[in-house]
Amino acid sequence: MSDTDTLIPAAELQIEPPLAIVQGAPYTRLPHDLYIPPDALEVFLETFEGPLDLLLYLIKRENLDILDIPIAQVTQQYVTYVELMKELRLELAAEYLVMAAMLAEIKSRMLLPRPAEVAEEEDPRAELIRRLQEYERYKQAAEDLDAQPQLGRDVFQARIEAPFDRPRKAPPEVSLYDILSAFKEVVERAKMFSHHHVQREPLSVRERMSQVLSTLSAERFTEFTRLFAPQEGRRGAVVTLLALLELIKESLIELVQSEPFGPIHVRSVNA
Amino acid sequence: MNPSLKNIIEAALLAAGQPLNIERLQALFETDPPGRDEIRAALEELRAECAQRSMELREVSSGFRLQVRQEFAPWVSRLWEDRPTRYSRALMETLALIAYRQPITRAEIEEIRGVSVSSQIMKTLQEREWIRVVGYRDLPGKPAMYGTTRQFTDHFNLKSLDELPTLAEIRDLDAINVELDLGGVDAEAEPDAQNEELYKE
Amino acid sequence: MNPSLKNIIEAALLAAGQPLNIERLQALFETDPPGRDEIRAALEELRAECAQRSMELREVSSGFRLQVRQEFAPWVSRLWEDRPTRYSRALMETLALIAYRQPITRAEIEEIRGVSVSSQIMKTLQEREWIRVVGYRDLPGKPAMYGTTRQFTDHFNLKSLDELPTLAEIRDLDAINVELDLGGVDAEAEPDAQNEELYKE
Repeated sequence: MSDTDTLIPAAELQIEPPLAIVQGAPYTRLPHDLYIPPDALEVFLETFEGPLDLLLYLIKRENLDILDIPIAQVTQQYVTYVELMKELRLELAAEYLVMAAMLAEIKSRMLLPRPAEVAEEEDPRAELIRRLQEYERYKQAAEDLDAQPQLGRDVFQARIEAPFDRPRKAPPEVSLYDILSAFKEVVERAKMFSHHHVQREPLSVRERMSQVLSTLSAERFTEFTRLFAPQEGRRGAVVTLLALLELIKESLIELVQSEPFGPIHVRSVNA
Repeated sequence: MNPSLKNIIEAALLAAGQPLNIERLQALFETDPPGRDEIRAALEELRAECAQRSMELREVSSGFRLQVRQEFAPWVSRLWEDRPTRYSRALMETLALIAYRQPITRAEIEEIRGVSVSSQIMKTLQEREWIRVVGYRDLPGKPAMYGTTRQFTDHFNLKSLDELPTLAEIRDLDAINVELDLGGVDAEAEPDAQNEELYKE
Repeated sequence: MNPSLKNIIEAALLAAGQPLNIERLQALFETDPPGRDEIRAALEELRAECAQRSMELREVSSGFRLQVRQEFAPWVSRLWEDRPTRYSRALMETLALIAYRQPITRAEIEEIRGVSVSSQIMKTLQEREWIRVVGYRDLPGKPAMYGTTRQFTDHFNLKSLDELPTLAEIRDLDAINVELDLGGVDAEAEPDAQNEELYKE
């Protein structure tokens, strides 16, 4: 699923408020359905994850198809619940009120007579249906995920003692040269800072980004250091580094380091 | 007893207490490490042998793991006083969205869920190391995009995200439209092309 | 599979990661816990079954545990063998500044490096006994000044700090493109003859 899919709804919302379909079932049965023992009310309302969840509940309870919902009745039911919530949990109200407004708007739009050709183009409920369906599938996905065997809840890591000596971890080896080059690096960097001297890179970072991407695979990780060609010298390394940073920023690659100071691995990200 | 390759692997997996991948299994041998195929064959042998036992061999993201089978959870979970954490629906829904829609920003999660996502949830998921920031969306404020980690797939007993349960299908608007015909006011409403796009996955 | 008492016990021992005594094994059963004799019999069964496997059942002071057989030590102990590690760039730069600019305070190091120096780095260097506090700067807060130790000069086979190469000498090395060490050992960087010498101790 691409990023743009996610962004479309927001854009749509701005252009056109959604339309709903809420076939609130039998309006006449409403008062009866709404009766909840007072002491259970708060718990009951807390079980909703938000306005979409509440709407789904109302639709499901009436055994209605999401696609076939009379807006007016469901709006009425919805508002009744929101009123209850407002009394009990004020902080929840805002998101619910937004939805109530949306329902009211859909209702009013559906009551307006529309020219035939306009009606062909849009159904004011479509956006709400889309959102409800979208939410419902992830609500289901969350339940499915929760039902997966989980480590420590359903399955357990087997672990037994290995009663023999473990070698002690030796400290890293350091050569004098390592210290010298570290010193040189830091001194040079300090100089660069003090002169505010930034050199333009002769090599193109963009070009390098493409090169790097073409060598990376999404399936396998590539060792970070392999991306650097020693014969290009420091300049080349800087360009590669900038290219990598840019690629990370654009989420085209990911870096993984499995332990502190361990080797860094890179791979391209599947869009 | 004779340390067969299968038994060496079993010993290592039991002692490690965490999944080991083939490279790490090969690294158990100082000289002449067995080839990947040999290791795989021995793992298969081990898997078959476990059929009659209380543990099973499972391949998850970070490697192979010996784990106590789910059937034993009723007894094994009594070992610990604390019940395993039950995660809230809000957290699971957020996690599901990140798993299925990654990379995804917090605002995008909120858009789909219709409610704000608490910082506490994001923090909990990050502390569990189930999610991490994988990049930044090129939008004002550069919002972070989240993705799942190897620890996530390991925890949920998955080898990769491909093994996640499939998402429910969304009926497309054509189908919707047919049913809409039942419903009064908008009987004649027809989806335009743009709407149809929206429903494609 | 049918969870036999033997298998339930095996499952618990594998998951517990610590020895379990008979009472704790009985406590796995909510109702009708098996008697001590039954548990003992099942443990015997488990012990016998393990004969062909990489683990064995042992009774230790706090109860029963499954453990890896001694024969597997040569392979299993390699799990914990240190993989070659390397100090971070931040640590190396800190060490270099202390070596070349001693006595120096942490704030001064931070000023030159342009980033803060973690306490962990200072601790690691002190634990390795390469640096020590050599005095306190006459400034508010009396910050500690660090210098290198005798162990440091010994380790690098120097008679005194005068023998540290000069910056000019280092510049000569610049021709040698080895400072590509942006991360990890430059296994791939092809060292020329001169470099190879530098990396040898």
